[in-house]
Amino acid sequence: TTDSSIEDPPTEDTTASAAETEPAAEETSSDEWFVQEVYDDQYEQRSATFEGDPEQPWLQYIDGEMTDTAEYAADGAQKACFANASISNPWRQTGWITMNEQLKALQDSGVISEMETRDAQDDDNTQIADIDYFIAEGNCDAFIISPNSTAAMTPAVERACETGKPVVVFDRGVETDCAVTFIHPIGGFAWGIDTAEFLSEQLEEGDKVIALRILPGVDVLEQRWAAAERIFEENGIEAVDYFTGADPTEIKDILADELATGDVQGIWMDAGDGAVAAIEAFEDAGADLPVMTGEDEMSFLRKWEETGITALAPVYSNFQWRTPLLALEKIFAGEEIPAEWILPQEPITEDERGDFLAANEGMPDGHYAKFGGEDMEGYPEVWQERQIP
Amino acid sequence: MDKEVFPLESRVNTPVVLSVSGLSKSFFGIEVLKDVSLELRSGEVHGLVGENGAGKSTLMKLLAGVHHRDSGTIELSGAPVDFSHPTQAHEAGLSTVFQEFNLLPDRTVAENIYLGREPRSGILVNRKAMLERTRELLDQLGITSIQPSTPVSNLSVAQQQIVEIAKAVSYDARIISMDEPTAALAGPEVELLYSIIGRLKERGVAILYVSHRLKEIFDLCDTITVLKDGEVVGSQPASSMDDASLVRLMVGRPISAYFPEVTPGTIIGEPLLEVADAGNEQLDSINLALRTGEIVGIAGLQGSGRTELVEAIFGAAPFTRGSMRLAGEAYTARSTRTAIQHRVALITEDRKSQGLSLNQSILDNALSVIRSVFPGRTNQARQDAPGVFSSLEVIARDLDQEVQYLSGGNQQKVVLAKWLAISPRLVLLDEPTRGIDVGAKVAVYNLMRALAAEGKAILMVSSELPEVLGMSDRVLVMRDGLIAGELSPTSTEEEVLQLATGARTEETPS
Amino acid sequence: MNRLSRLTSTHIVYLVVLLTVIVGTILVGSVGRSFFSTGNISDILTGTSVLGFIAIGQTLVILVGSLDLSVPYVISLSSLIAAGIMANQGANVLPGVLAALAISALIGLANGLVVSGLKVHGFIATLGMGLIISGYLATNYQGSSGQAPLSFRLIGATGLGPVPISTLIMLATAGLVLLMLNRTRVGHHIYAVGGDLGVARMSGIRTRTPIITAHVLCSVMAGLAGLLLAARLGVGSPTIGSQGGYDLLSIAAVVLGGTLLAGGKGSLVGTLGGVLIFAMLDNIMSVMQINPFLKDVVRGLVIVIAVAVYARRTVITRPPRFEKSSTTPAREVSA
Amino acid sequence: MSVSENAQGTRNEILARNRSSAGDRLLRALRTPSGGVFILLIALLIAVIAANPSFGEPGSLIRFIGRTAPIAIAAIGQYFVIVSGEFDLSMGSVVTAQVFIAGNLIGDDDARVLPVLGLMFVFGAFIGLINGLVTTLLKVPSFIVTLGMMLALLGMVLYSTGGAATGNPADSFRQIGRGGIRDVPVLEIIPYPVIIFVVTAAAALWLMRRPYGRTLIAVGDNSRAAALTGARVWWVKTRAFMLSSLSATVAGIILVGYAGVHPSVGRGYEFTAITAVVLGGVVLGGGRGWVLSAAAGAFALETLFTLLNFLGVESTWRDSVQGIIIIVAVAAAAQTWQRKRRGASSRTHEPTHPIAPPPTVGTNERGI
Ligand SMILES: Nc1ncnc2c1ncn2[C@@H]1O[C@H](COP(=O)(O)OP(=O)(O)OP(=O)(O)O)[C@@H](O)[C@H]1O
Ligand SMILES: Nc1ncnc2c1ncn2[C@@H]1O[C@H](COP(=O)(O)OP(=O)(O)OP(=O)(O)O)[C@@H](O)[C@H]1O
Ligand SMILES: [Mg+2]
Ligand SMILES: [Mg+2]
Repeated sequence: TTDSSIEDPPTEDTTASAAETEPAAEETSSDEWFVQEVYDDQYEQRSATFEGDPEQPWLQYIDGEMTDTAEYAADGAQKACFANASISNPWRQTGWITMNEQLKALQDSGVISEMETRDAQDDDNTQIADIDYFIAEGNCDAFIISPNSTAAMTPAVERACETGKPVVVFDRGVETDCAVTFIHPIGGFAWGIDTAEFLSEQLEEGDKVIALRILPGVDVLEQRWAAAERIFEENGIEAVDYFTGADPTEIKDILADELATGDVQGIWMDAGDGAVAAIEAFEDAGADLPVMTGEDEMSFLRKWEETGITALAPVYSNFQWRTPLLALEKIFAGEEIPAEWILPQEPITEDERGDFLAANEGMPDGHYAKFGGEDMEGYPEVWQERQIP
Repeated sequence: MDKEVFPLESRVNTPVVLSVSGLSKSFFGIEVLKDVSLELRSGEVHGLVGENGAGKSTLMKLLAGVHHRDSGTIELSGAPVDFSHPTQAHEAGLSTVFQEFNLLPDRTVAENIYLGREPRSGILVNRKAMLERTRELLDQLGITSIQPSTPVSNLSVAQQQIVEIAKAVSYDARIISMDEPTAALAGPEVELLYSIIGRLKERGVAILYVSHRLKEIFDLCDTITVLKDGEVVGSQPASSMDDASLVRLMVGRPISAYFPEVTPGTIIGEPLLEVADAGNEQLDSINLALRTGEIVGIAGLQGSGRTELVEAIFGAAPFTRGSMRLAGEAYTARSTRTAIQHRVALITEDRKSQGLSLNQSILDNALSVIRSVFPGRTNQARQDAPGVFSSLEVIARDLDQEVQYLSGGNQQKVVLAKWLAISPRLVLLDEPTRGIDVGAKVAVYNLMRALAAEGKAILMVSSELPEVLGMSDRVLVMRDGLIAGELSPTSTEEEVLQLATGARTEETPS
Repeated sequence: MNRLSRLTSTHIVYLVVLLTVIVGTILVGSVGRSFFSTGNISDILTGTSVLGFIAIGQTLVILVGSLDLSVPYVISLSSLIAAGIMANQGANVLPGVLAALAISALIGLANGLVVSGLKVHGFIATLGMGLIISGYLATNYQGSSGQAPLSFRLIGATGLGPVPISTLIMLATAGLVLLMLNRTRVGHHIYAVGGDLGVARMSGIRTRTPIITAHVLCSVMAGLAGLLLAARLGVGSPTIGSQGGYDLLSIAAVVLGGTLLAGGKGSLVGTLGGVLIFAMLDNIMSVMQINPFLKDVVRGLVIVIAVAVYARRTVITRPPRFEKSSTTPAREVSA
Repeated sequence: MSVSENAQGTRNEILARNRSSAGDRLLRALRTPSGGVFILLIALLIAVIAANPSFGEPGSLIRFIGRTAPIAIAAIGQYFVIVSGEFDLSMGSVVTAQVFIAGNLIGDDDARVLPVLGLMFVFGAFIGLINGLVTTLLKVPSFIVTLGMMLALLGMVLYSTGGAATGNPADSFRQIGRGGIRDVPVLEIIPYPVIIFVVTAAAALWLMRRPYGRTLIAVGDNSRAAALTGARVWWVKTRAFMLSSLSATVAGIILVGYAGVHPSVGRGYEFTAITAVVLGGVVLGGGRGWVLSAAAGAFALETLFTLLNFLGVESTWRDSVQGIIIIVAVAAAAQTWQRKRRGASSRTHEPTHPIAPPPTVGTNERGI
């Protein structure tokens, strides 16, 4: 998934443009979020070669500018301070479980002594206070920050940088490059391109796609839609978008109304939450099942297999939750790391689906297939039982 | 202050301060006041009497600017006025003590009195001045028992009423209307009110006085105006009237026996309720026996614990020690529910806040006890309802009318009806005739007699001594949470008061 | 029980505050931190400032017997307007602040008019107003926007020792509102209207004025909270108000502070105590690294338990005339 | 035997003669805000059908009723609490909790459906019991009690499940909310939720006419008076809270079927339900309002959303439109109650007469 406020990889210019745009004019929102340059970059990155072991995608990155971290090299176990935005949706919960497993591994190997975590419960203001608390009281040797929102967290991240300790930012970004590294999968446009191209290939000109979006105004989600909408337009696909708040009830209501008035051939989602409800809406109405894109959430993969629909599961790589701690390991060892650590973001296709279902058997519905924890000690119980510290 | 004294005889010659003529008011088609004319002279107490719903309170509200008249004129000292808000009336020197309580329990006496016109220095409220002025005001009126900084909720009901009156006086009014100011007062407080009114008269204040207690009307008033169905049916010097003629004017027919005779065939039988050495935080050493067919009256001053006594018997504020027996069997009223299951009924003193669900229909109110305690008998009771209401002579559109639209007397009858539905053995009545008119009062008295004749036992609390003495077979007098003594109904009001105030401590005829 | 009943609810609130401090000292100490260190105190006080502003306003509307559920949206709107007008220009700070507060006041005015004029229950009136603003925000703002200049951001980021400036501003505002409540006519009338509308009217109070005043001030307080958040975030945000859950939390803080939900009785000082309790609770739980889901459980329980402590006490009882159980030497009365 | 039956008959007749006719009462009820909501609902329905005629087809309508059923049932539950003068803010959390319970405990095992269903009802009743007891016995305002419950319950559920349910429960269970009686003439399908709603509404209507229901309203109107008439106020109110949680449970069961297990199912239900109840003319504070109006309020609200949908109102503006409509509707209702109280409605001043058994004419002139 992606919750409301979610992940993001805004590059500087997009956020800047968003920040400067005053209350929107009449233009459609997607125009506003569309930035050709970034779109082109991400288009390329989808097929870029990633450095590192494909078996460990959480350590892979696209070749680019590297940061020298010799100044942070340190002996002995170090303390990490983690300012988390929240664990209020299944995607973040899954990642959080993974991150804790990674922490255990690094504690065992003597890299990290402890990780102190403060959870902002989705509130920018709380997260700023959390970071300030860490700076004043935390005795932190390094900061990991998963920002709740981009612009608002920038000053606080800058303050963390000023302590001279390494700062690692992941998931959503900030408008400063003072952090040692910023870890994130390719990005929202890539998601939009993958999914919309898939649907356009499977459908014919004039077909109707319903786009189920969570909510407006979140950069990453807007970019997914901005890319997708453009591609649908180019391919002559009629796309109608709705905001659902990720509420399956809402999704069902919307699709019931749509199916009552006409045929729908495709479903596009900016996050997979509620994908099952969308398919069920077709079942309940007795309509032909659509071609669809969801996400790598287990519920969707399972429903996909069960119904045999034509589908694609784009991912917002959940394994990125392992990377920040591993980055710290490298930093404390003084190894150089990418300044912008772009992780692979590969959709799950129908061919791969079976493998992922098998690997994740017994996982709860809210689990994410590309969680990347198969090699860790707690696998699979910790994820199956969803032990959240 | 104006210290001029107006000797009684000269009153008629004092200037007219308020003159009302041709005043009419209807509430959406129903004419409540018709062509009412009235004159009030400085230093005069003008009594305004009439049945429930006659329009007395409405008239006062028109004068006070709460409602707006439809036609007619109001002149203050010859100048026509037209108030649209109570403040304007206050500014013009006319203040009102309304029938309903108008105090904020959580605010202090001073804050209440100066509410809406707090003295200021600069933009800030000058609290010191407020307290001082309140102190002065209370001193002037001879009120010593009330501190300006006490929250009103700490005062007794009577003290609160006194504060209300003080508040009305504080406007430096030339005219004060009082709508049933003594409804919550007894004994010494009434005396205090008399003395306050005396002082006001001395200052030349004109007072418009509404009361259902005819004794007060004759004690206090110089002139009496009688309203009936919104019309003035008589306005004469008090000296030219007596009880009987006044009542005839009010109800439009003579009332022969004010307190009905004991119904023939009433037999005072075995003790039904026996209370022995009972007490709680408010009561102590309560010993009494109540026999079937008997009406026992309880007299006492405000706050003497009469309400607590009936509430304890009813289980609303139970006894914590001692014992009770009902019809020979041990009876512990742990809650009102147990009491009702034993067929004990309590008609509470405050109809609106304790007796009725005002937004519900007559029928729903009448069935409320049955529904709560004996739900199985609901259908039966519903069918009985018309009979009960017709025997109580309730006047309403129909049984589905909401109770809030009924007049006070009819509301009280609804309360009685809901208790009759459980055919009670023991009926506790707390101020059963408070604020209802003569006609309705007689209906209540008749009902009490009828119940006694059926062999029920009746315990009646009342602040109106004539009522207690006129209706009871025996009179218990309470003081400070104790039963101070027992008197026979042939005792005089003075004897009751002596016992109630402690002027005479003991010795009880029995 | 008896001694308890002599305490006012404000006393009890501060006893709970004291208890929280003690518990906090022990718990925070147990993980090797100091409850009274500069950073910790600063964290707690920062927690009090935003909620403090909102709770001050909420106290006023609750005192007049209303509620304000629109505060989260007013906060967001205010932050957006301010940051938008400031646009990173130091010279625009004043216009930005004034515009944000003016718009907030207008919203409060609308709330007040609907509640006092159209007689719509505050719950519904402000719920509806919240929805209206929320629609406006969603339509007109895509994500955070505007930029607060450095001079303005300093308000959110600096402090005197461990005390953030924002907390001092909040306390100063509380002082003014306290003065207003206790020492001005409109303050007295706010209590009066909340206590009994009819009584207030009969006493010559124009009852709309206090209701409207309370709503306007409440929205202005929310506007101030929005300004503070804009200073802390450096940008305006259309979701910052709802993120904090300030609507229900502020009502809980007010009730926790001993103010009667029905209106007419309560104190601002108590409210500040309620806010402090929440802030300390959050701080302690964060230091202890409690699971965020459990934090909500604890908050929920604390709200109910703390209110339960004095809710039972507020029933006015007459002073007892007699001992509860012993019988005083009885005066025999035959009956 | 027949004699007493006869007597019964006349007594009923007398009763009837002293009451307004059923039609009269209905007419009078329709003039209150509680009746007004039906008119609002009809107007909205007409507007929706005008905007999209296919919505008016029986099949569409019945599906619409089906999907509105859970919120209408929740509104009925909330009505019990509001009419007794309280609030229940914990409703949404109860729905979410039940959804998770169903998801985690039933799993794929059909045999567990019934026992877990039983458990869910017990759990619902238990939550209501706690809400009720803390409100009535500890005298904590219900707004606060249920707010605390809302936080604590949701926190507990998310904590103990790690935020995600294992999966959707067995299909046989989900059929309750998803399925229906098929092949019905005209309607095509009667969704089970419609049936559940009709049964719930009928039960609620019946309950409100029972002594319990009347006592509940009396308690909401004047709880002191109700206590003095022997009502166990604490228990009457506590049962209202239990009914509220139980209806949230029913809503949850339908929603598991309709939407599946997800943490956002039930989010905001309390506010929607309260809005629906208030839209139904039920007065916050208690003592007034009709139970079916609460359900009608829910339907009006959902119809409004559908209308906005069909009219193509930009989705971001929908909140605003909803806000305006709520305020206007409730303001209109408030004016009506007020005018009524002031006596504006001439109905309150209709000619009054002594209530009497008809045969004896003029016996009230007893000449006291
Ligand atoms: N605000 C109002 N709206 C409609 N009718 C009213 C209103 N106020 C009073 N009435 C009606 O006007 C009539 C006169 O009422 P009013 O209160 O003046 O009587 P009253 O003489 O003071 O009676 P009581 O002795 O019971 O106090 C009653 O029939 C009452 O129902
Ligand atoms: N100081 C007080 N504080 C709170 N309540 C009081 C106080 N004094 C009296 N009351 C309440 O007022 C009512 C009347 O008081 P009480 O029972 O002592 O008087 P009473 O003898 O019954 O007089 P009456 O019936 O004429 O009012 C009771 O309900 C009592 O609880
Ligand atoms: Mg009157
Ligand atoms: Mg009494």
